[in-house]
Amino acid sequence: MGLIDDRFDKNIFTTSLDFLFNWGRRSSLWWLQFGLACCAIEMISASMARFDLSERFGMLFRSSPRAADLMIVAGTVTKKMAPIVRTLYDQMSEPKWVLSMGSCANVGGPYDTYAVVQGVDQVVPVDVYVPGCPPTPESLYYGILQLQNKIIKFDTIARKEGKGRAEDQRVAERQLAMAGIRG
Amino acid sequence: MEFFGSNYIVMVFMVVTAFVMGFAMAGISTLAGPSRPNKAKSAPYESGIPDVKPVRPQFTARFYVIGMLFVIFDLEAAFMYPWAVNFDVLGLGGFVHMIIFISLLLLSYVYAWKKGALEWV
Amino acid sequence: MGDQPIWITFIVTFAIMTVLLLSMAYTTWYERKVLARFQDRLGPTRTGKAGLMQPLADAVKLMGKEDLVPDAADRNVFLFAPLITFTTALLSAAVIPWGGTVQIFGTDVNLYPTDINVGALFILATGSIGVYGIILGGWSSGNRYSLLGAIRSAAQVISYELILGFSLVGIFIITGTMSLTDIMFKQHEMLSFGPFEISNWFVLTQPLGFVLFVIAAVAETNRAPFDLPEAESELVAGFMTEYSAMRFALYFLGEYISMIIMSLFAATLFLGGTSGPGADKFWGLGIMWLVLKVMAFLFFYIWLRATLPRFRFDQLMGLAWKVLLPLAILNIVVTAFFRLIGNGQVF
Amino acid sequence: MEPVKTPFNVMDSTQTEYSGTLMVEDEHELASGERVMTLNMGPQHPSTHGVMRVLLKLDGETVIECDPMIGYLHRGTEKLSETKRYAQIVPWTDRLDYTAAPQNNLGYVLAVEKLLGLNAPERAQYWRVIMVELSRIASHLVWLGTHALDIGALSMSLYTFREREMIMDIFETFCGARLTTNMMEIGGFSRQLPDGLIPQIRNFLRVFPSKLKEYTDLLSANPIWLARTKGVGVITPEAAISYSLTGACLRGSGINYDVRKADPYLVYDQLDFEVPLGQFGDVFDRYLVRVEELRQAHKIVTQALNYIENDDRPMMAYESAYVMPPHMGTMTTAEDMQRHFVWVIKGFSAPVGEVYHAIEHGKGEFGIHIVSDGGSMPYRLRLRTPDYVNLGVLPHMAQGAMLADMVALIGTIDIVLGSVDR
Repeated sequence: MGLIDDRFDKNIFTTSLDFLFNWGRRSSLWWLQFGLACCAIEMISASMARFDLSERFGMLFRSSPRAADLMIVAGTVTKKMAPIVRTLYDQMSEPKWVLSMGSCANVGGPYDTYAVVQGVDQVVPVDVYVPGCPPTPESLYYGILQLQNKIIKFDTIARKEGKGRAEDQRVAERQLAMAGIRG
Repeated sequence: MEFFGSNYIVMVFMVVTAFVMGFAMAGISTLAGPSRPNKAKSAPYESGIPDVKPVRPQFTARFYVIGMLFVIFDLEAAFMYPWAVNFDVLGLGGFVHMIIFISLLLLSYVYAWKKGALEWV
Repeated sequence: MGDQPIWITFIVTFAIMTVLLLSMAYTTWYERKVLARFQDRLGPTRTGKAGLMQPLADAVKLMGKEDLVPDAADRNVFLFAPLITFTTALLSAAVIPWGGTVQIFGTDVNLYPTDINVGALFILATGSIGVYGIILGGWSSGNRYSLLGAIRSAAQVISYELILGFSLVGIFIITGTMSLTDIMFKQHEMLSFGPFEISNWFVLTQPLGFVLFVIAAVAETNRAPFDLPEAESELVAGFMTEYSAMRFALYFLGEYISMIIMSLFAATLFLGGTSGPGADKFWGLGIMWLVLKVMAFLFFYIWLRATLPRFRFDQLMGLAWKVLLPLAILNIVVTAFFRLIGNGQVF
Repeated sequence: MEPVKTPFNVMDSTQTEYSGTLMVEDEHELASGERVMTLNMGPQHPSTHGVMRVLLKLDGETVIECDPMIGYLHRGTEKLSETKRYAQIVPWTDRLDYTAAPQNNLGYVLAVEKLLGLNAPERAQYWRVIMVELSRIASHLVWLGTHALDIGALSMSLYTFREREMIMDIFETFCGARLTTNMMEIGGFSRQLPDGLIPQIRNFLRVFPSKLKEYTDLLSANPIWLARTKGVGVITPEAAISYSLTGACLRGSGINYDVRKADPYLVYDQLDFEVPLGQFGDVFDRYLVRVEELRQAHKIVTQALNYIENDDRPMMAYESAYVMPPHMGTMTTAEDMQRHFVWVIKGFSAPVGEVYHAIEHGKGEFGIHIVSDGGSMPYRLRLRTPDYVNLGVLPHMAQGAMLADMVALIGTIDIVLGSVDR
């Protein structure tokens, strides 16, 4: 399986195909129905009638992680919950993204206690952090838009040599760009 | 172009086409989708609980009762279709026969109801 | 089947299947938009104009997803099951007429794939086979929610299958045929009440049958308020819990296609199919009328979903076996009786 | 550089050997020879209202045993409070029952005021009532929406959240935050009422009754809704008392106990409202009780607003030494500036003693027990959260219920896991 993934060099076909897939992924981010704490209420508010985040952006709630693309970690991740968050993340089918919503999920928030994981990035890799306690629905919008911008730039088929190589390439490109700025 | 079974050639064509379509669509995601299996991913999903035993499929007896009732009533329905199609031909005689048949059916239905086969809990 | 080369039949069949697949995609869009209007929302707006590209994006995304097979699953059955649902759902389209025989570029073309003399039964049969896809998928997943969803689905579909079958017997008595084309053309005849003329749609002569049929059709397609097999609030995603990527989509496609097929079926049986003003002059208008009727039915489906809570499982079964089944049998007897009187075979 | 916070070492489930041990011993045979199926709902489940986990033993679709497991959101609020000064604890109470932050604020603030022997001015008390009752409406709307959603009435949640947004707007105007308001202060309100607040509340009060009618039109006479809720999850009055239920769970069983009437706080004894009671103690009765409470809350807000609308007395008990001096004074007089400095740096020292104060929260009796050793932080702060206690009745109700009833039963208790797990 995954016959054409990570297998070819960059060329016109792979990049167009990549663009097509990335466009699809960006436009149809189904998110895992998964609320932890206070932020979940704001997340629900965001998907309700006034803001309608879920439908306008082509997003849908899915309860099963198998069909979900995006995990919004909305709320405090406790040490008891962390393995479950990890399992859910693992059980989502690739490709998948994580959006950390709110201070608790970002850094532990106001709860610097024995029970709370100080940042969900210790448990799962996070793509976008949305600050706020809790973030307003508008902030969540902004986070989702950032994530969409990130996804459209993501290349899958062209990533021939795996993640490490792609990361190196990005670093090299960035350094080149910086050199250009510095003259 | 009219011969016995010509209608069913179309059916075969449809089955094959639909199956190929479905197979192709499922194949695309096998082909284009990434594949990074791991232990947790191939474990059964149970609301995020990490370590779960897969279920052993077993049905409750009540489902069998419903299944049997269905078989009985569906057979009756199968008798009813040809009767309905030929209703005008059979006339009053057919009607009386069917009334008797339906009465028998209702008798068994009432029996099943009284026996509690239709109660779910 | 009229006289036409088999390749034309194949072309028509293929066209109908493609149209069904496309219309399924836009049924999701239609549902999302209509549901959004019911709920004071906008629905998809950002993918293409008015979200019209949304189904496409969903499809592309699902194609690029990982196709998961859990370890606990019975691999071959798990992979095969969605195809059953999908294939049988599409197969039901074989007997639905989109019109009679028309002239296109000087050739006679039948606007239906085939016209077998047990057309109505055929749709019921494919519906029953479709359950195999659901029950095998749920059973083979090795997951508790899937298993429960599959069992529920099987029990529900066989119960309502019965009602669906019984509710049609009245029509068979009236028409004396089970061919959908014949049934449809019977409804193109006009009834006259003094100065007024109305089409002889069977919804007028079979109102109880129509109501029973609609209830059973909603249950048969596992839609709200009978959506127990995938009751999100109890069983996460029911039998689809373990499915991802296109196999998940195949179930989805299957569900929506059977929704469309059921709407087509209902329109053909009870609402005169392609009959409507001007339909006898130009066949395209007839298809338009059929599409309008189907859209009305789909709207009804969505309306139900937006309004009603979900049944509990025992209430659902009780409704089928204790309320609808006696009513269906009553409908048959009454119809038969009036037919006898009408034919002058009694009294 | 050393990491500031030590990383939490989560079990990497990609690497763990998959052994499937969790459920093995749970399966056994019934006397009838049928196998018991163990089903796990939650922590990630659409209808457990957060991260509760319920382990069910099923015979077919009938629940034999139900075991709620909590603690997935235990954040250590009580322990954390021992390291915070009295005035600093208020924001943490927001996050207990996050659908009704002002009510938690009020419970805490009243307990501290009781400890200090402080009384907020009358105007502040009325505004507290207004805000708390609005918050009760908001919290009940969340309950109604999610409860209906669980039972399958999809659109209900969108309608209730639509009206809830109006209340969120009021809160935002009043204090700047939507959800975690941090609204109440010890001694009253130090902020001025913003312009446009009263018309906004008036507008809400005008719109709300018609919306409430919309909800009841959609549900109260719906045969499916009645079939799903009537006779389900019956709690007898005796059981309700013995499980020490409070709030709508208790009143749904017909027992007339409301802290606002039984032990009036704020100005509730001067307001005219009724306590709705149920008859049979089933899910439907609790639904009716809560819907009636929405009406009563609307009535209370209207009365309080009518009384206090044109009042411009101070909102803060500035005469007390426990209260931060007014902003103007801090800027102009040396005494006030010193007092402000001490208050901010060190906080106030509360008298030695022990208090318990309870309020009628949207979910039941919300009590706070503070033990003070004379310092500026509580020695011990104990929370009596209503839904934690109410949750105890779930196994009792679930006996013999069907799987589909479970979601109705969880919904009817109206739990919020932040408040259950603390």
